[in-house]
Amino acid sequence: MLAQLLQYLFSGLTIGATYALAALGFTIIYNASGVINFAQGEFIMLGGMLAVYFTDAGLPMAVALPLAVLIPSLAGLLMARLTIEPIKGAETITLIIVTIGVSLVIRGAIQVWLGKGSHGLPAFSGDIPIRILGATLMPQSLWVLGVSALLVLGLWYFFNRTLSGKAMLATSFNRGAAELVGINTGRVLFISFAMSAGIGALGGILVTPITLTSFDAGVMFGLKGFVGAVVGGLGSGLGAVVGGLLVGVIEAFGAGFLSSSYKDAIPFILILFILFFMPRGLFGVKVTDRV
Amino acid sequence: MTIGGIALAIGVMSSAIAADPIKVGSVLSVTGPAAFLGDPELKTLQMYVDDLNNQGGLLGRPLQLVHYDDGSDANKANAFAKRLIEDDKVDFIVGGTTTGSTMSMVPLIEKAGVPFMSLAGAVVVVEPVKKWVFKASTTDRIAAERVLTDMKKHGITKIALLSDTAGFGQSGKAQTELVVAKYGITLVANETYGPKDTDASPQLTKIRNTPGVEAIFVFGFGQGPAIVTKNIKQLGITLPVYHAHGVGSEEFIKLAGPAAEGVRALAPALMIADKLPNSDPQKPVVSAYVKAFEGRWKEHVSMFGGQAHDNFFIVVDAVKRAGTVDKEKVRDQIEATKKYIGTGGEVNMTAADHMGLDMWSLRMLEVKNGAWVEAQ
Amino acid sequence: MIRRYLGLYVVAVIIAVLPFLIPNGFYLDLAIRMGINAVIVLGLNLLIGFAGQISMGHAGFIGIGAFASAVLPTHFGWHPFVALVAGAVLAGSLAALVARPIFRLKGHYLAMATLGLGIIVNIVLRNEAKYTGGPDGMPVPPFTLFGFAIDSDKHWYWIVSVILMVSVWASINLMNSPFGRALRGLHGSEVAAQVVGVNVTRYKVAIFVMSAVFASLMGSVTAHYVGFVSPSLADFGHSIELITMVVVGGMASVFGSLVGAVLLTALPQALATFEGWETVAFGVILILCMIFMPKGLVPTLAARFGGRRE
Amino acid sequence: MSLLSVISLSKTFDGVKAVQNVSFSVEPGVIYSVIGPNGAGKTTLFNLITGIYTPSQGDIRVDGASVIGKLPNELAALGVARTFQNLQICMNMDACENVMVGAHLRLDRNLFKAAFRFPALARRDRALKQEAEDLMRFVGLENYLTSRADSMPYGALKRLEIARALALKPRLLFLDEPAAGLNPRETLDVDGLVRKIADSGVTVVLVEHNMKMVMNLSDRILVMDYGKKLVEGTRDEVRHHPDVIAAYLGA
Repeated sequence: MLAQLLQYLFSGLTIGATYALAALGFTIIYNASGVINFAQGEFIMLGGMLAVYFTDAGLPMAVALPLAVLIPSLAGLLMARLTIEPIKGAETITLIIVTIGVSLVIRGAIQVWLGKGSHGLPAFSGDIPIRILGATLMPQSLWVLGVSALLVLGLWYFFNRTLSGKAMLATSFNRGAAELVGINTGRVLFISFAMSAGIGALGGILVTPITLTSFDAGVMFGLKGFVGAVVGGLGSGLGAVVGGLLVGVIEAFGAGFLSSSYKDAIPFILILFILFFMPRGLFGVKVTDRV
Repeated sequence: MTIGGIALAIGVMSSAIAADPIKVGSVLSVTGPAAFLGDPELKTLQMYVDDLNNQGGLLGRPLQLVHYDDGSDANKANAFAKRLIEDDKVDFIVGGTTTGSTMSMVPLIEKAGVPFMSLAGAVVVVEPVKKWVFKASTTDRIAAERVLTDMKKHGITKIALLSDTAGFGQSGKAQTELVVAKYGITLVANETYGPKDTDASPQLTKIRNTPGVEAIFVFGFGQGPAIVTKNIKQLGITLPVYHAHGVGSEEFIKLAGPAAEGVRALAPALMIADKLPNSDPQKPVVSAYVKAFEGRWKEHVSMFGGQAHDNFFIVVDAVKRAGTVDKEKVRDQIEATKKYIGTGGEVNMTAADHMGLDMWSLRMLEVKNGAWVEAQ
Repeated sequence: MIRRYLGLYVVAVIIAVLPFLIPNGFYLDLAIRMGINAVIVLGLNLLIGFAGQISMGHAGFIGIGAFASAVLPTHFGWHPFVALVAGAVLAGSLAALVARPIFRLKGHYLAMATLGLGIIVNIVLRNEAKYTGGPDGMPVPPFTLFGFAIDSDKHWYWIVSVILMVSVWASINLMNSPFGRALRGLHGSEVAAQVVGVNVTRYKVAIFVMSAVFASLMGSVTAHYVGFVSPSLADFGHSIELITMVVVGGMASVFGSLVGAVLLTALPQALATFEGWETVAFGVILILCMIFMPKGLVPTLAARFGGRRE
Repeated sequence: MSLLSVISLSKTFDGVKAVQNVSFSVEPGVIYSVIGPNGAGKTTLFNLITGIYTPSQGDIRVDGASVIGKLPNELAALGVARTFQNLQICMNMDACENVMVGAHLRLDRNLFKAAFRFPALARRDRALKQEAEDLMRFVGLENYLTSRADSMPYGALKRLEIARALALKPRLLFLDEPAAGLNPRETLDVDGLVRKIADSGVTVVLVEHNMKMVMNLSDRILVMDYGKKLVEGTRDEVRHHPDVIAAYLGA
């Protein structure tokens, strides 16, 4: 029984870490611009697919992987510059549609360019499972969890200890005030998109050896990441991480104990309950409308 | 060039122009989740339509392929079928990549009366028999029976079924549940996974902890079975693993890596073309298809493209025999197809059987040293 | 006051002459699909455009209606009309049940909740294969009324046209009534609407339920017309398609809904020959529309040419 | 009996005491002003009385009956109307429609009858449009009868809010800084308008910074500072009260 529980936990945490990275991407962009970026999942896919493409093209990992992070970051920057900045301040729904449009463009272009097949990457440090109390853990899972944890720490440092990070936080609290004190909120927008895209791409690369990837892999990551971000409370970085992990773990336990047919519904039932009973998510801040 | 030569050339050209093309309609899932099925299917059709046209067409008329992509959405398939029938006025239709797409087209096709060769997997396409609907490709029931036969032969009586939640797996699951008792086998675990799932270890852990499981039967296609296979290895499960007919491709071995070793899967002869003995009746046709496809598209063949090949040539042969594209006559000739050797096996249609394949048309393959070989 | 209905007359004329202009049954089929989508989009626009509430799971309600019309007559022998009503009641009740808690939420939270609702409906439809045929879907028996089976496209064309005309007329009326003003008012300023006595939650719930019922009814119509249903009707992608129709046509614009539905129903047919690039093309069109006409086609054009509102 | 009684009212936001133990009552037919420096808690007081916030402590009574826990729309049904310091105009609608929304509670709001435009409802709606236009003329918006709200200048929108509130046919009208942001000429007009409203029998409660206007109009005045009641009384009592001079006027 313990082995079984542990197995579900490993499995849930690994996949949950990717959701957490996706959720962080949502959060960073949401804080900087109030936009829910439905193209976030595509950056995850882009990372995985580009890593496969560059390694297949014969580039060494040390070159291929940074490239597979850099290019999506640029794509994120481009997205902010070309599609989000021109309609700043538009209605929520308009912004949602634009990000969906971008996700279609990215997905469609990759499908035409790299084809419709599934692809994998070799695991970074071998395929020999580690046995812990009867459960098995893949070394690649440690990579996913480890790098995610480092990323979260790095982001915490960035937002709380560096000037650019603080500027971005300030913008999320009050755009007008941030502009008054001389923060370039346009640049904040660009940085947030590039960062989110880069984080997503990195996550995509890390999980590809476990999960494989294909041109449409981003849809699911995007949706689950969004669920994670809302579970944690939109706008809260800690919430995003906890929410993402929670979605992954609950999914794994749901598949194991309840019903594997309905496991995909479980995160969404969870989100409805959370929204009904704690509408700001687990860590969201209460905002009072000022009239 | 002589004047006669020029006249002849002009004559040939003008007759080619004058002859109305025979229109081949097709709705395939070239994008969306079923894209890796629809893609080789379309490529196969395009290739052979071009081929036939280079050889002078069919009944002296050129062929024209009218193709629409349903994006793996059954509702779109229905609209495109309408377009093929009403607007393009095609002579026959090959396609409907998925069962959902096929079934959404069937009511229109039956009403309009157009010969229809489906490429979908589920048995509902041809059972009950529908006047205009044929499919010369394996059904999930045959696949289930073929796997269960093999299990029985190996003395396996208790199995775990793991099927995907897409149409292929769900229909396969239903068929397996239906016929399993016939082979004296019981399903002691019955789990599913999503076609886009990235991890199936919770389900497999559950299977591992179910007492008495002697083999795992995975019913799915695409990347899912590869992930499942990897997870099985990772969890240290050593039970025999059987896959249905959705994985027999080079891609599967590449994706699953070393975990694929020893896995059994169903596939048509096409997947082991180069290893078939020369005495095998399917040898010429599969070799020719592999050569043509890989030569033109520079990628590995898949059984799905092979199915498109078989279905397309069955209707082409029927048109040749009928000597016309009259829909009723072509339909009758398709139904009269006998001993057609395709990439998927020998097809013998009757009024009661619009599929015409038996369970031995699928070969039981095994991964040995990173390649598919026929299992002993 | 009569000018209010001017657009309606134009629509009526188009509907009346269209059957004489179209070359074959395919275009009739396309017109019927446009009509069905137009009614759904109209209902959704009342919710999104007029009341300012997002629903990203509307396809779920279409799925409920469609499958009610497929499952109940097939497995339980219900009369198709009763099944259609049952579907609408189910969709409406489900909407009412979740609406109350949902409508305390705003913006993105609401988007998330409705998205989740739609996905849950979709998963149920895919999993209950015994009744719904699972992912492959199932055939639908023809719609019968007073012993007549409605199974020709011509019949459906006129039925859908009448539904569309009534919906347009009712929507115009509704939005220019105390009920409609209260809805638009709470979109403009929720607190202002509240202090003049509008029970905002009740109005949001009412319009959400109404648009769910619209969607369910048209889901039933789709099911009977096509003769086949598949769970992809209830897909997230379908929900997005509908929202896109609302936004591209024009939020809070009755005729924008029609234009959006017509254009975006035709677009996949127009892009069908693009072979692989259609996803990209669709995405680019969405982005350009939103950047250059964020208010949508009809309001933007109306503002440019004469500024007359509907 | 007082039309409005506020008894020991307090409101705390995350430990910040925005309103502390404030009591006062408003008699029918008067113009009652609430004044005080920025941040004194005047708007919070309005939000509490009109049901937008729930008080932490104390009681609010309209016609002697407690209205604690009632939603703004329920208060509207009791004849309580208000305007806002930060404009709350529905920019997606016509000016006239904004006013018509104000009459919401007096109309048949049946969805079905509206959709099929029952004749009685249609007639009533046409009459209402006339009524709304009359109200717009009453507040001096005769030039904006067919305007869209988003095309109107700030000063006109402030009046539009008043017209909308009047469409409710209120007994008690709360005006939150009706003259803020207006030039002296416009302020004078608003001064006259408030007087006209009071003369028509509506009890007016006013938050305003323009002292000239307050002193000119008010029957009684409540002075607040740091969320507390400083002084309450007639114009003259307030004008000459040393605390007021110290805390407010003198500063």
